[in-house]
Amino acid sequence: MSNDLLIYEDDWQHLRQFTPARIALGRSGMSLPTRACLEFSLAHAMARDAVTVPINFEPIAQSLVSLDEKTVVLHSQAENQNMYLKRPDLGRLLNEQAYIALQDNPLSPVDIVIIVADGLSSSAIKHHAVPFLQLLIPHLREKEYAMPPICLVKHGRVAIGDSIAQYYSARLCVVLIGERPGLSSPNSMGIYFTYKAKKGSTDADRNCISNIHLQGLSYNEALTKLRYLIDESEKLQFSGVNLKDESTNNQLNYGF
Amino acid sequence: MSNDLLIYEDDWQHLRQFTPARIALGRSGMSLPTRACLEFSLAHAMARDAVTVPINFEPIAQSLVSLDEKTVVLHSQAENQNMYLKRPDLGRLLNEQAYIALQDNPLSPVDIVIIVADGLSSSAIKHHAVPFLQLLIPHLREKEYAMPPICLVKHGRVAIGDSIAQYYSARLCVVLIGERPGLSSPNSMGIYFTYKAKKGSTDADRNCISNIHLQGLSYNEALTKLRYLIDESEKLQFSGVNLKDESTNNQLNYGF
Amino acid sequence: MYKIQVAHITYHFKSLRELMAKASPPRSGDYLAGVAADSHLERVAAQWALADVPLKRFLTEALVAYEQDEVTRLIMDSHDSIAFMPISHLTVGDFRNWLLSEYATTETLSAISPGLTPEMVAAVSKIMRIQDLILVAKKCRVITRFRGTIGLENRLSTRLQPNHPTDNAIGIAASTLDGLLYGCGDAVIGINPASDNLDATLSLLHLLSDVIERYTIPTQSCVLAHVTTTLKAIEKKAPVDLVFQSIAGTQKANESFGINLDLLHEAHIAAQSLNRGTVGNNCMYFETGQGSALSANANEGLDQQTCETRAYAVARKFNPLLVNTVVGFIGPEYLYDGKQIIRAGLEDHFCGKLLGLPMGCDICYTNHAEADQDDMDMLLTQFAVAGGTFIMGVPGSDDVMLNYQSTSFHDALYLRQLLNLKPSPEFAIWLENQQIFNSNNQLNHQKGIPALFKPAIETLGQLSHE
Amino acid sequence: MYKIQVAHITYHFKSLRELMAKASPPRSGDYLAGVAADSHLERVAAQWALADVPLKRFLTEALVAYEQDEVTRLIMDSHDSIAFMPISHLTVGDFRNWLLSEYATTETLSAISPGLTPEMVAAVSKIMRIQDLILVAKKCRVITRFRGTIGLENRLSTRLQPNHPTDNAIGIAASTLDGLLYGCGDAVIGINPASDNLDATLSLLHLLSDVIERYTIPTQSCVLAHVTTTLKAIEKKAPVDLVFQSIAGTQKANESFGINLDLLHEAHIAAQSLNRGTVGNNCMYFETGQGSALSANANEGLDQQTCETRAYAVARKFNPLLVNTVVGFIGPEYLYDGKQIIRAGLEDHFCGKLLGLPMGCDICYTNHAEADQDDMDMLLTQFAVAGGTFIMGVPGSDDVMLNYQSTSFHDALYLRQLLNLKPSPEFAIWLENQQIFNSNNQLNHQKGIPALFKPAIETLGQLSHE
Ligand code: B12
Ligand code: B12
Repeated sequence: MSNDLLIYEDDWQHLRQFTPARIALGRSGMSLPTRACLEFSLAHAMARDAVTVPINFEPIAQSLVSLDEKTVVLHSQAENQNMYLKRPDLGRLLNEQAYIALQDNPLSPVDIVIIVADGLSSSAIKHHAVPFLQLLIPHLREKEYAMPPICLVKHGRVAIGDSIAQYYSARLCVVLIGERPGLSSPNSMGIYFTYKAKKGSTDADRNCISNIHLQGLSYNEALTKLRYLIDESEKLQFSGVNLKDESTNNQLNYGF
Repeated sequence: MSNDLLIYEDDWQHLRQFTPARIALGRSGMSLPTRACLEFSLAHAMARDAVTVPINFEPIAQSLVSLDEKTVVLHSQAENQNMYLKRPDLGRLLNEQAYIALQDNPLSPVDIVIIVADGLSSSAIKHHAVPFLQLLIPHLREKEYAMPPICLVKHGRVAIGDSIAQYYSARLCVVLIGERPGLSSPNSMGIYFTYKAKKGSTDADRNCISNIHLQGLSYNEALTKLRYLIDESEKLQFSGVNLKDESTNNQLNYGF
Repeated sequence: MYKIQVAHITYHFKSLRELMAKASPPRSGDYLAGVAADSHLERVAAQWALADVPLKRFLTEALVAYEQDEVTRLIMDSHDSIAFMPISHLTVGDFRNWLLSEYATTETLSAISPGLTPEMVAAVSKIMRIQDLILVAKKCRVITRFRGTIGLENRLSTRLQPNHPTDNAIGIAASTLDGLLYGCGDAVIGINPASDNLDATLSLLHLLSDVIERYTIPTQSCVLAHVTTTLKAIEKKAPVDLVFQSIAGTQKANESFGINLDLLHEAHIAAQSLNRGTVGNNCMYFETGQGSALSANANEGLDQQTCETRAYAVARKFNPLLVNTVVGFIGPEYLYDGKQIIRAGLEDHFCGKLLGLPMGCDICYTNHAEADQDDMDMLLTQFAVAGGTFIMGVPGSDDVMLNYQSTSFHDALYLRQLLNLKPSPEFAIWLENQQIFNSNNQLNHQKGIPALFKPAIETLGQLSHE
Repeated sequence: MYKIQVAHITYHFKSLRELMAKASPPRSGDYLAGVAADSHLERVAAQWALADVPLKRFLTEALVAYEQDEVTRLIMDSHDSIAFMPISHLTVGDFRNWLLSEYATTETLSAISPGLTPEMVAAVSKIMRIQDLILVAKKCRVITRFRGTIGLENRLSTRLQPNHPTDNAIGIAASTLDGLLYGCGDAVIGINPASDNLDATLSLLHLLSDVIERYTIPTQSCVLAHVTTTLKAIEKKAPVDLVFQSIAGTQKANESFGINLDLLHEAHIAAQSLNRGTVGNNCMYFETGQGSALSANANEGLDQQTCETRAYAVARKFNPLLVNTVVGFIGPEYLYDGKQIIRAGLEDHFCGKLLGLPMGCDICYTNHAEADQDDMDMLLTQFAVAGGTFIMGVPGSDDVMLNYQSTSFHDALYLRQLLNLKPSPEFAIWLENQQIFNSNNQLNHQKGIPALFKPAIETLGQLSHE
């Protein structure tokens, strides 16, 4: 694609540095120029592949062991990726072996459960779960929260945390999950927090911290928000829509 | 659907007797009235089912035995209906067992082979193969044509006749096959005739007699055409595009 | 009990709810919910039976019990039996004929609209082909106003959607400028905030109102936070133009979204009291989408398209400026592939328009669905031909925060070029005045940045990336 | 050898033929032929590499050897290098940009057309989205004439296709009347004969010419027998308006159809010599369709869309009145589902139009394909918006002889209503004169049969079914 006379370039290219969004793409006629089209197709091909990469929990478990945290690997009732995509209901339920595995971990009173689930992006979890937990765990220890092994859940949906929290009668439930992969951010992690989660909890009962990745929310910012939500929920004794994140005060500064 | 004020009926309803085509359907606004739409959907649902009904060659074989004709059941390389639909190439080839089955029938010099294949409509074959062969066979006997057992081929395409004709070095090859099912004619049979068929014969080398069913070509008319093609090809020593069917002289009579 | 015989088989359907579900075109979400037809033949049988149901029946057989669901109560209690009169004698099958006939004009369609329940409309859509959905929707006209007039004939509006993964103001400003310079944003400039933080919401509201005022753009802003957050923002005197909320078609689903009708009512009153509109005061913006009720385990045995249509009953109560069906947003478990997405989009548009709503469509898909840009082009083209009210404008189709693909600024220009659809009249004049568009409804081919925007782009250029 | 690196993987493609095949959007026929890309990524890589290929390259690297294939020879020998000049410096990727730019107008597109080879056009289509295919095709204008003028702006013509399973004359007459009374038939009244019988062909030709003369219809007839049969009919002085033939994109495939270029040439000369046209003498009617070459084992390693486009080189040599891509006709082994059928139809239209052909589309599917009326509506609507030249008109969409579903008389009326597309001007006047259409391009709502047709319908009524 050598002939640039055919393209109107936009004169605000320098704004691209401020956002991962596909701005200032220019045009041929009124349409997307060939190069931008091809770049899009490439990103789409790669994002589609990203959905199907299976999670490998071993390195994550190892890293957590070196942080002195035990882990247990559990499976949802969605047996494979295809079933996972088509049957979200199964992704919310633990399978039988999972309950057996949980029984190996004696039931002592517990304050908080942490769940790490692949969700729709195993690579998000691969990249961001451990670094985030490295920051989070010291704070939980400081609070002397009793905590069972960290649950690593294959083919899990957000609501799978509810079963686990209920099993442990845990007060606080934190789910780290791979958000669906975007064209430009295939590795985005979300955190869903629920106070007194149990089967039947709805999304109205949770709070969400989203878009944790290198171009998104930093681990520290996510941590600040999560600590705020934990502390507030302990005070209010609920989470969800009526618990508002007032943790950080984003200073906005813009050109116009 | 009680309210007919909403529909423009066409005043030429009586023409429907002359054709199975969906004429004089009327309209609501400019569009197909609800009833005609629903009738279409029903026909489509049934035609889709027709494609997947598997052939049962047993009753056909029995009827042919009672006509004193031997039969042999062969399979193409398409192992199931789904593969048959997606891989026409396999539907044109006999599988290994088929060749073994053919060997059970000693190779004597042969004039004509008859193949009955399910094609895309097993019900076409179920309904029309035997009645047509009942008419055809006496004529072949009259001509004292040497003929191996009639081949009943599961998941066959037209060109599967070529392998069989070549195997027997037959001069004349007649394939009865289920044509794809239409909305209004789910049971239409076609006959493809090839002189000196062999692997690599093309459709230009064949002749076709199509639309044999109750509202289509009658068995007798089809027979007349086939006999014409056989006799002409014996004279010309070829079949195909350059052999024209001049058998019957359709008298046309129309209203305008 | 509904009964019909087709192809020598007698089919029974226990309830209108079951009949509706079985009559629905194939859709992964209905299989997931276990309510779909088992075979082509059963589906057709249900369609035949449904065609024979009198429209009146929908007023006596509620699909979700009146006592247990406030959406049902809303539908039944607000039904306008006078408006219903002209079609009250028809069956569902007749109703399709009527809609396609010359009796159904823009005027008569508006007149009967309050007499229609969502279920009647969903029912008739199930026996309509895509061409029927297009043809009838095109006859409908729904006009709403805030700072511009949305929904006029041969117009197509766009929502400018400048999302950013950290709600970064400069990033959002950059995408907003890009969109404006491509002629987008007359439906709304609407940001989905990544966080639910009130301060962040306030800042974004100020950013957008600054832009709109500075450049005197005849459009409105919206920050798509939860309605409770927006209510807090209004308390804090933030410049709220439109109140946004995701809504669904059952009480239970709405509860899982943390809302109910009272809350929406409160928000509507609050927003109206700000009186920020100039040419009108439609000040709600709702989003819907097939599958959201089921995803909250709250579909009440309904098929997803009927659920969706019931959400429109919620919407129409609050005279929204915009209703947006975000059709392929959730994923393949509800709409499996391009074909299901496209049909759903056109159904939603048809149903919403019949019910009197200013329907836009977020023509979109996720990376786990069986869909691609070709599918989007198909829906885009057909949606526009059907007279769709507005579409999204996302830079390069790629929403870098919500992680899905929607329509782009270029896609809107494609439609303007192909079908000569203009933005709202107020915005069209503004675009011409700023020399962004020429008088032919096309982007100006001049090089360089329109004068008005030069300072902003330069200022932004001087900022370094934080 | 073509090479490209994407996502840190280097892909190699042995030849332009392989590159084209791997760059093709997914299609069951290409998998069947073993030439399709193995993964999304390989397909995208091939598209990137293809975008970099200079258009000139197609003049030196033949996709099927010159020595062995007369279609290649036709393409190479008839290439017009003067017409090619304005775009000769472009790559395939640039060419897409050029087509979408303002340089590409109706006039320039016509001017470069003889400079384009089918492979250039196929190549660029492979990197175009559906919206691109629509937008560019709409700029093209190809006008042909026999007894009417086909292809003018904002016009849509129809082939009336009154087939019957036994070629029964009364049955065919009945369907023909039905079609005419619904305003169909200006492209051609064309019968596919169930038999290949010469007498039957002669009778059908007389039937149609009687109808056309009796009612002075500004249209032409065709009996779609094999070209050799039609040649015999011409020898016998039958009233042949258009010579029909199915054609394909390789010599070998054409041989399997029993034809070659000489035979077509002979037929063209014979038909022209009859001089039966009134406003022009375009007297060939060709049909094509992706998959036909492969189904004859004659695709020569090409992907099916490139094969298809090469068939257009055959067509354009003989200045046809009509070229019809029968897009979903054969079955799911070549175009698996609605999506593949729709994209193929729009590709064929785009490629044919760029090559200067009067492209119609038989928007159709078989009962063994994954498609239904919704898919047809989608293609129908988009084909019309793209400026398609003509569609089929089959009573109630159901061809009772060919056993497939095509578009109906009602479908054409849908488009006339939706987009106000008129038939050819000559035919439009005739329709108005006969009071079949009103002056708004719509069917007249009067009850009863137009006067001219009353006697025929009565006579037919008196005949009993033989
Ligand atoms: C898909 C989606 C939805 C879908 C959820 C249905 C479904 N089956 O997936 C729908 C359209 C219904 C939806 C609705 C809303 N969403 Co939402 N949603 C997303 C999205 C795009 C992807 C989520 C994902 O990938 N999850 C991972 C998969 C593996 O998990 P899952 O179990 O399949 O999905 C569950 C969660 O996603 C959850 N969920 C979805 N949205 C929200 C929002 C909140 C606050 C909570 C607690 C849970 C939740 O619902 C799903 C079913 O249980 C994210 C953005 C992102 N990049 O992640 C926004 C996002 C999470 N949603 C958001 C918001 C604000 C909402 C709404 C509150 C908007 C509104 N004003 O009504 C509503 C209501 C949510 C609720 N309380 O139920 C915000 C959250 C902001 C925040 N930090 O709190 C996000 C980050 C995007 C945004 N800015 O709009 N959403
Ligand atoms: C599909 C079809 C085609 C396809 C075939 C490709 C394919 N893979 O299927 C295409 C579009 C290429 C085609 C082309 C033609 N066809 Co055709 N075709 C049909 C159709 C609609 C269905 C056939 C079927 O169901 N076969 C059964 C399946 C199970 O068999 P198969 O092995 O998969 O298919 C093979 C045969 O169908 C064969 N075939 C298809 N058409 C013809 C025509 C002739 C004369 C011969 C010998 C073989 C042949 O080609 C296929 C591949 O080998 C029939 C109508 C009908 N109702 O049957 C007309 C039909 C058979 N074709 C017909 C004609 C005239 C033609 C053409 C000669 C038209 C022309 N003027 O060029 C061409 C060239 C045929 C050739 N010599 O190759 C006539 C035959 C009339 C007659 N009695 O001789 C029919 C009856 C319909 C019609 N009136 O147009 N055809």
